[in-house]
Amino acid sequence: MQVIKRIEIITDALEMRAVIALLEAHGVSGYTVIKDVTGKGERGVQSGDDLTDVFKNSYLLTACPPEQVEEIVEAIRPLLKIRGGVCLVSDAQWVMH
Amino acid sequence: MQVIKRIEIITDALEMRAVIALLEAHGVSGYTVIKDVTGKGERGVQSGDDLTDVFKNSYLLTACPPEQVEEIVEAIRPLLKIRGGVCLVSDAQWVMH
Amino acid sequence: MQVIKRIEIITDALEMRAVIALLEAHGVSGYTVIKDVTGKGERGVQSGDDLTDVFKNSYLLTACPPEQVEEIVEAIRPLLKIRGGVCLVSDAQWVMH
Amino acid sequence: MNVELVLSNLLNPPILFFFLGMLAIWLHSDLDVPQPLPKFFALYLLLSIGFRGGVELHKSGINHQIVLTLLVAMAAALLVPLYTFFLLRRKMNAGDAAAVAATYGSVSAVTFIAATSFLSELNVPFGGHMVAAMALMESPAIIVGVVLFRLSQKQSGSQSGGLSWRPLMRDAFFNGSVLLLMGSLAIGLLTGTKGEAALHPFTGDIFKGVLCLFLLDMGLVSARRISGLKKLGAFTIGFAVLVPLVNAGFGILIAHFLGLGAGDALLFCVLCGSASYIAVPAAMRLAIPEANPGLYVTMALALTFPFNIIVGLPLYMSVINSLWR
Amino acid sequence: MNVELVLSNLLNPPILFFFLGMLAIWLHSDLDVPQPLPKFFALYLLLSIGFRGGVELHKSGINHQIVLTLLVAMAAALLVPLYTFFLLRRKMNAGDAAAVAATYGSVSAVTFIAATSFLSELNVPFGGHMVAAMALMESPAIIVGVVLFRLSQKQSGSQSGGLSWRPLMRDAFFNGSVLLLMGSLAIGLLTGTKGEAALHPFTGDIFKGVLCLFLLDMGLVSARRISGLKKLGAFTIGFAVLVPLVNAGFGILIAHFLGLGAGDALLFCVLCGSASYIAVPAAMRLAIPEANPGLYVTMALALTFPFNIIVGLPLYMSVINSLWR
Amino acid sequence: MNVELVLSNLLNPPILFFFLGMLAIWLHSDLDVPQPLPKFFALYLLLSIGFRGGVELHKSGINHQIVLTLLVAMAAALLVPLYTFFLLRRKMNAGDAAAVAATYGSVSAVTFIAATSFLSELNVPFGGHMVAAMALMESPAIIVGVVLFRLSQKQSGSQSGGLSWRPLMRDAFFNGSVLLLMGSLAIGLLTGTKGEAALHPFTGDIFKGVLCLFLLDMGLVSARRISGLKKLGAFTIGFAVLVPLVNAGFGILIAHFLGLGAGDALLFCVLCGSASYIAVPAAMRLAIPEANPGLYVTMALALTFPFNIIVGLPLYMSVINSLWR
Ligand SMILES: Nc1ncnc2c1ncn2[C@@H]1O[C@H](COP(=O)(O)O)[C@@H](O)[C@H]1O
Ligand SMILES: Nc1ncnc2c1ncn2[C@@H]1O[C@H](COP(=O)(O)O)[C@@H](O)[C@H]1O
Ligand SMILES: Nc1ncnc2c1ncn2[C@@H]1O[C@H](COP(=O)(O)O)[C@@H](O)[C@H]1O
Ligand code: NA
Ligand code: NA
Ligand code: NA
Repeated sequence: MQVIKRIEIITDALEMRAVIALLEAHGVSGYTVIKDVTGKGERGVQSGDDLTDVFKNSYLLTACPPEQVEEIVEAIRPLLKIRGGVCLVSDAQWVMH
Repeated sequence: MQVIKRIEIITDALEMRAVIALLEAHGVSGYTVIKDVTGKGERGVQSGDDLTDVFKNSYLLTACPPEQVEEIVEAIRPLLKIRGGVCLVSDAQWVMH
Repeated sequence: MQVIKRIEIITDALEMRAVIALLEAHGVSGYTVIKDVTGKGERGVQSGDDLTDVFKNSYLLTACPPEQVEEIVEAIRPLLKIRGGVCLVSDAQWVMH
Repeated sequence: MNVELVLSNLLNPPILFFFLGMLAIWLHSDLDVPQPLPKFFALYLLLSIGFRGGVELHKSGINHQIVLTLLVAMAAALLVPLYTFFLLRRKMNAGDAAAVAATYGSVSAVTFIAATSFLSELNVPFGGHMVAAMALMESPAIIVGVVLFRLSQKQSGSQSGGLSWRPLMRDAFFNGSVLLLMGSLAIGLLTGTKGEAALHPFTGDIFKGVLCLFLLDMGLVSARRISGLKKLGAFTIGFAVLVPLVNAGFGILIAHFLGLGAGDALLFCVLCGSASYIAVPAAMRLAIPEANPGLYVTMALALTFPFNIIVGLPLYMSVINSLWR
Repeated sequence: MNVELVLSNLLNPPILFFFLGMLAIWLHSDLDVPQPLPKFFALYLLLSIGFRGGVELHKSGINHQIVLTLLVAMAAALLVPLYTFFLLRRKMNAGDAAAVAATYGSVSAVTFIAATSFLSELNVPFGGHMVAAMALMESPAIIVGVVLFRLSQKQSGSQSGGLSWRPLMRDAFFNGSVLLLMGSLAIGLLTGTKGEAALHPFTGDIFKGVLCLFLLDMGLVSARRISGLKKLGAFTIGFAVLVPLVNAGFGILIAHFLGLGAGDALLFCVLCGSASYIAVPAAMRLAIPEANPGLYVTMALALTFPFNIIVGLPLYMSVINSLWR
Repeated sequence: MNVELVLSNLLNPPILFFFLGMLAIWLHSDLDVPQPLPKFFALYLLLSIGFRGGVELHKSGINHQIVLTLLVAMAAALLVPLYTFFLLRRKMNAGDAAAVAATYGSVSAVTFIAATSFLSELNVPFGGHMVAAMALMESPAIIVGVVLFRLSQKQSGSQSGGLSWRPLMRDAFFNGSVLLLMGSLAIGLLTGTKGEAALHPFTGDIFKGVLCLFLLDMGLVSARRISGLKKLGAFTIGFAVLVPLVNAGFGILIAHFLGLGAGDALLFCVLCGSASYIAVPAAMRLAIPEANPGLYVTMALALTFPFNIIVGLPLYMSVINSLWR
């Protein structure tokens, strides 16, 4: 098993396309997305019950090598500043196959 | 980046409203919820295929300061005792913005 | 709280039935599944927008005792080799109830 | 039991689609009606049956017999959970007994709808107020079940965390299906024949088709639950078949006594004999977490529901036919 | 305001289902129309109204008055966000003002559809080109709002990250609802009466029924947003009711000036007076992230929409009736 | 190719909605038909086409020619994957070749349904047994594909993990779409004209409308896959257009030989010429994980499907018209 970092990003559903473009531009080759996520944060409740996707979040998980984390985090930070959202980094091990 | 704790709670979909009320009563200001989650545990299979939400789970993730964990965990424990479900606590870092 | 391991498995939606069967055969008694997950990896984009579930993933989370991890990982590895997907292992604490 | 009635029921497309759903599970097919489609069909069916009931009530007006029928229906919904609770207590703990009692005291909207479709197959008319009866019979059993559970908890001296009545009342009387049924009925009553003209293609013409899709899913859901029967004992399985029969029998007698028409009688008897698996389980899960939903949902879905729509409908109808002539 | 008109509107089943949805929230019911069902109903309604508009246009043909109406409609959609922006700037920051201006400059398809359903209740005809007018009025306000915001940012010297125009244009002119509406209209225009014969059971007969289900959900969504009104000030609340009135009033005058029929006049006035809560919020969220959607969505959904369909429709119609006779 | 036929097809609303869906992708619109709505439409269409086929079969009865047609249809579904496999093996590995062969040996229900809609546009009748032919042609190719793959694996000496036949048979013969189609056909056959009277507003009247919504989504899905064509070589792209043409041509000859009517001939030829993108991909993904779904799904969805419904339908029909007169 190989040591990696789990990066979790939760932000506006409408914003996820931009987040993915950013990640790919910084060399992320794999990720997983869960759409239709609700929640609450500084910007209030995202209840997910409207016709638009304005009040809905998406969740993204990417596992990447530890040395790539800083670049990704710095790339994502300004976007979260403007658009809101959360980015968590944690340790994990990747089962190689 | 700031050290925080990830608290994950998986329990009955019908119960999630009570869980959130509890968390907010204990000062949690942000969380993310994934509805329509299935699973298996001590109480059997939650297959999510019925007309009621009786056999369905929800998943909640909240990132909070380490010093808040104990209070939250103690608050949530009795609920899980009666209603079932799982609560996991892990380490992570929060990307400030 | 008790020390446990979080095992996360992301793979083809069609494959999840086999993954669960495998886990149960190796003594896993509890798990949580999120269906309808999209993503990208070595095998390309899983966009989740087709009529079949061919381009869709599922996400599984199981919390298990540390000593069980190796057996599970070794059981799941060959499946991931053929079918693709990701398996991450991380540390957490389980709130007993 | 009249062969013709049995065939009329078995050759009713919705029932055949129910069998198709069951067959799919037995053949391990991947046929699936993904969420929230079943909820969509349920919303549609409740809205339509409620609205059409309201329109019929608008046409027929409200008379003494209707008011009496509604009162008796509510009484039945209060009495059934009472007697079944004490029956069940012999073999079950208080939580399970109360939840099962509430399940059988309340009604199954889908069984009711299948009965109306059976009646339309037979060209037997029925009154719009029976829809109101159904709506009124959903909630009382929930309250009775929870009260019985609380009382037996007090008796046994267990500490009760102080039940909050408000959410219980809300879950019982304002749960989604009761509200939609009652609201649609009120809207049908208010808009009458003009509303009917505007909505009939939606609430009437395509109704049976949507019912087919819904019963296809019910077949899947019901057959999936059948594996859960193995864990239930003979008492439980017997209860799930015999108590509906007994309740339906009483229902027929009461209907006869009240002088209801044959169509109304079938619907009344089906309300008495059916068990809830939508509104009640959700309310029980919240109010009596100690009770095992694998018990009360399995009984209602895997046994009582199929029994009623396959065997019950023609059986009850042939009894009614012989009594009413 | 004519009592008969008020009743005609209030006894229109879709409006009654809207009330039922609101009631469900006030009673804390768990009644719910889960996603993506509301999106399904919206797709269906846009497809149907577009297609039927196209067929009507095929029948009526395109004349000078129709072209003029469409041009005036677009002009209105450009002017409303301009004047409201400067009104709003007195009390709001540039981002919020621009987003609210765009919201009220654009149109609400559901209000339009409710108005057509009201007209059919009154047996007042309307032209298929009004659907084209609606489609044309959705986008311009989005562009105007964003341009105004950009200009006021430049004035105040804030650094702007260099707005990319292409995604904005795309979100404005090719967003899902505009495209589906325009496409369905074109298909109706192309296939004419033959297409109508094939699709009418779907796009026509069951239309009002689906509208009932959709307005049931709108009632839920709208009532859920009402709690957000507490955070809005008197200015904002006043704006959300008075500006639609003013815009609708201007709409009636223009319609009179253009010599439109009474049906077309109501639709035109409703287009001017309504506020978008589907296309515009999504575009604003992307183009002006500084703006607070809790403001513009709440105003449009919790106030302007219910006001228009409950009070507005009969009010506007009675004004039109008195002017047109 | 007859201009009138081309126009009849192009002005058929479902085809126009297919174009609208493609257009939405090319304009980068956010128009979307969210899951599980496409699955809902697919369930509805299969149920309806199956049921109506069953009713027609009930009316026509079963004769020698029908039995012969069904047998020939199954034979075609066995032979097509055989010959295409060896063709494909020249350029592809065994896994991909087997999966593509199975894809083209099986049938596309949506192409079939579009063909029935085209026939109804032309007022050309067709027999209910053609629905049975479709259902019978779905599964055999899956089995043939997997057997061919297994055999070539053995030849090349690769270790095979021991294929389990039971799940394969189940996925082939009892997969959701086959079962729903067959079940609905059986229900139509059983309930006949009485069932038709009850269900026609649902399975018949609104059918074309739902087909429009479904083809709108197919346009989106199909256009999204077009970008994947870049990765495919000339051989693959040529195969995806020419093989359907060849298969359709053989289909016409066989239909002529069997003496089928013009409508049945078109359907038979479309069954031969179409490629599966619902049932087969799911089965292949499980049985031949080595094969790349980006290949076989892209070929079927981005090329063969649009080719068949846009060019194929009028082309095949004009050939049939000239041969049959
Ligand atoms: N402390 C937290 N823990 C977990 N999720 C959070 C937290 N704070 C915010 N979120 C998620 O991030 C979304 C946007 O956050 P915000 O920009 O702070 O409103 C919220 O709707 C939540 O889904
Ligand atoms: N070991 C576990 N790992 C992950 N999820 C679990 C585990 N045990 C239980 N769960 C989840 O928690 C839900 C309720 O658990 P229980 O109350 O034990 O039946 C289950 O349906 C699962 O979704
Ligand atoms: N680095 C990663 N981080 C998170 N999820 C991943 C990663 N790589 C692959 N995945 C997920 O696993 C699925 C299958 O991966 P693969 O077999 O590599 O195509 C993808 O569709 C993603 O959802
Ligand atoms: Na009952
Ligand atoms: Na407006
Ligand atoms: Na074929």
